[in-house]
Amino acid sequence: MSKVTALEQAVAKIPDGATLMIGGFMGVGSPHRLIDELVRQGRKDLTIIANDTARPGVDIGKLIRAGAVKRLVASHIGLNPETQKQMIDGQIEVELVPQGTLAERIRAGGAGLGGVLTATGVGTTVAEGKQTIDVKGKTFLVEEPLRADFALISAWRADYYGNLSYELTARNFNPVMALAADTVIAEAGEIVPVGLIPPDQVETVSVVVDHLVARSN
Amino acid sequence: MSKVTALEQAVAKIPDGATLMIGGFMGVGSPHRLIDELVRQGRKDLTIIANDTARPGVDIGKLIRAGAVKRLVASHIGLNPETQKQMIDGQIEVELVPQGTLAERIRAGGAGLGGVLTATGVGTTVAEGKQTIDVKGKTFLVEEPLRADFALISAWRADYYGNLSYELTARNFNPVMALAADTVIAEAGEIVPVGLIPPDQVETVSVVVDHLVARSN
Amino acid sequence: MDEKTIIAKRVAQELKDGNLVNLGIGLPTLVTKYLPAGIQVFFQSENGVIGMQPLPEPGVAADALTDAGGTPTSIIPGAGAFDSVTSFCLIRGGHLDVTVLGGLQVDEAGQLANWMVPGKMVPGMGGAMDLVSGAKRVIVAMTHTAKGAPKILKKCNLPLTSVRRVDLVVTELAVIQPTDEGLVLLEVADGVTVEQVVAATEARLIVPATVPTMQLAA
Amino acid sequence: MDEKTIIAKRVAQELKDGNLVNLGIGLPTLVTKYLPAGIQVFFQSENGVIGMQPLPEPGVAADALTDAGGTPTSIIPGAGAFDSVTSFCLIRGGHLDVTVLGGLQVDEAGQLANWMVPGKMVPGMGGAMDLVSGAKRVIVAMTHTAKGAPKILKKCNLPLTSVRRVDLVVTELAVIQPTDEGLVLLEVADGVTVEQVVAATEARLIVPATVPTMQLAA
Repeated sequence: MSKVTALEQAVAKIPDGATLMIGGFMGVGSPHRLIDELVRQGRKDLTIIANDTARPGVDIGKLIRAGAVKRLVASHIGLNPETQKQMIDGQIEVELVPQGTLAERIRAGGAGLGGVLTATGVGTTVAEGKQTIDVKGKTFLVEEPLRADFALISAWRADYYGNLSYELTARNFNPVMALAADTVIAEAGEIVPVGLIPPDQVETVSVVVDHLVARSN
Repeated sequence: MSKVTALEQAVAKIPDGATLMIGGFMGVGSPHRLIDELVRQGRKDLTIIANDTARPGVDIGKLIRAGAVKRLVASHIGLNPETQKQMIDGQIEVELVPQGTLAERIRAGGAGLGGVLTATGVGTTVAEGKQTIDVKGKTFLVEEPLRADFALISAWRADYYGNLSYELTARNFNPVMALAADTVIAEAGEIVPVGLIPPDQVETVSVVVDHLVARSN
Repeated sequence: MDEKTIIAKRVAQELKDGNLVNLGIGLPTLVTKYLPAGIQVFFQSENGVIGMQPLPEPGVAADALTDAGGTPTSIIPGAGAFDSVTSFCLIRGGHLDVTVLGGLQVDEAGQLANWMVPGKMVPGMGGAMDLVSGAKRVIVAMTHTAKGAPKILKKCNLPLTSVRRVDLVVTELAVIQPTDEGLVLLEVADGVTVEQVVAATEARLIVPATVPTMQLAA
Repeated sequence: MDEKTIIAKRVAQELKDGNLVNLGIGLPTLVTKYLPAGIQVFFQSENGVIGMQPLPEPGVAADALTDAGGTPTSIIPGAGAFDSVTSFCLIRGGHLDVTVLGGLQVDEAGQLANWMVPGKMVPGMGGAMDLVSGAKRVIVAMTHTAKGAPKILKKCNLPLTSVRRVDLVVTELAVIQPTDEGLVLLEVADGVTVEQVVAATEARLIVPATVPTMQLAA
């Protein structure tokens, strides 16, 4: 029941036009090898759901520079002027989402919830075109769940079943994305024997992981 | 900045009539010492939010037997006939909530969300009197957030600041309740020096914990 | 073979290699004893663990590792523990392949009632409503009748657990599949006739030309 | 003392012992250098840690421990790490005592705009909208003007970050408190007159009979 898959094969499962969630925060805790291989295989027309696009030509910024991205859902692109330029030029459609709302929308997609009720964004441009609902006399936006065809995530340690542990701020969006995609491909710094990760330190359970790629060969 | 408080003093902060969240699942991972002290101090008219009431005279069942509970919000009372009897006799008002909805309502209370959109309970008696909302053509119940005056929780290990770690199925509702109450009183099996719990194993952050009681003297 | 054993053995055949499975308290937990050889099934306990298995020997019970009934249990290598919020994300979010639940009533619409008898027994729904709403496959494992009265009815008269149609009903007499057209009789137990099943069932059963016999290991 | 130092030192005085505090990228991060002696403040970084502090020395940077800008950082003993979902539960859920954010504009209603200039600069809101909606106290730390033009306006003309009124605005010239009645001038910087502050501000300021001078450590 090992989930270990060769890098090229794992990434080959992703077709052009797919919707991908990619973990990481300014490149920290992103699946670098999977991203590099997506670029190498020349994937295009991707929809990316991620916190940010890192810096120009770095990490998710490589996909931006390669012109592989058609649509982006993110909370922050301030440190990647290439993304902003492609957005202003109309090459990429960008949906900017408050970071906490982005996290909750992904969570709702993975947790089988119908949406997120949040006060964040009420009365701002973020609220445009969205349902609102009053609960106990207060108004909340109804933010819809997000799901993806694939989640590309990065872990510190994995066991062969696909149980995952993360490290400090490299955790960020990885655990929540692992629950919100049809297929989950995880890149891990280390793959250890089953039973070596104590159950209380398993942060992503093996049953949701489909393919496991080692960070280095 | 130690949060350690004497048992009697910590429990004395809870007035009659207070709303309490109490961690645990069939008594596993419940704050046994805090419960015993509530009974000893003769607290009454309490509203309890908990998964269940354990078994007769055991754990939260002690509060039921002592007649300390006026209102109960729980998912399951099947293994405590005393609770069922007090409910049928009209001594306790009981609101039964599906377990996943209970967890999410508490989470919403702690996460600043306006409510929970769930398909669980649609078309059943659970839906009576509740708002519904359609998102992407599907109907969901709007379940309101839950908060409490106090959360009484149980941890495996704590440090003196109040960082907490949990153990296996003794975790259950404890971490989520720690975020959803005005005052959090934690009972810990062991209180260790600050810095001894690795940051990745801190499951409840110290800043939300107000008082810390050792499980044994 | 007694009723419960028949049901548990037949339900066990429904579990596939790699499945994530939740078993309700009571009869459904017997299923673990009859898993087909050579497959690995991950059992989730709603109180916060995947990889649960029965205690292997006396003397190794631990306070912090129990099943949803509070009974000490153990775990396989590769198990993972989590809180109640995460447990129900997995259940509600469609990550659970199969849930096996007990039932008080099932009706022609395939709807299940299993959490209360008004005025008499009010155990509460626990995780049942989320399990039925969220699992990919819902299997009801129950005796066909209660004190001689049918439990498979035209219409449930006890409060429903969910409006979702369950996927399979396994009793000691039969295997029944709820469909758009109604309840289809898939199998009868060894030594049981179609007529006996129909007589013990209030709901209308759709009976195919041939109804095979349940094949159970001895 | 330069502008940024004045702002950072004054903001630091607002932090209390035991506070959980989030600092925006840029100017606000300077605040950590000027904390009052003898108090312990827990700094949250939105990317997933409480107990962040600057790197103590060269050579100890780690890939997996950075601030929200991706810069290596370090942590105090007693720090806790968590994912983005939990990070924003803490922020949105009212667990954060203070957030200190930069600003492009603040207006008479005390509303803040700090996340985009349409057609020119579209960084995105990152965590700012949740921080302003959810923190118990929102402090805006910004220069009073940009290239000579006031940033404290009658009405923001850039997209708002939140409709919530911020609690305090600290600039190199003044400390201003938004209230039901409007913007109250609480303090002026050393060597700055009330008239100078009023001249550099488009919004109407409510000026009390006496306006004390900011008291900053040397």
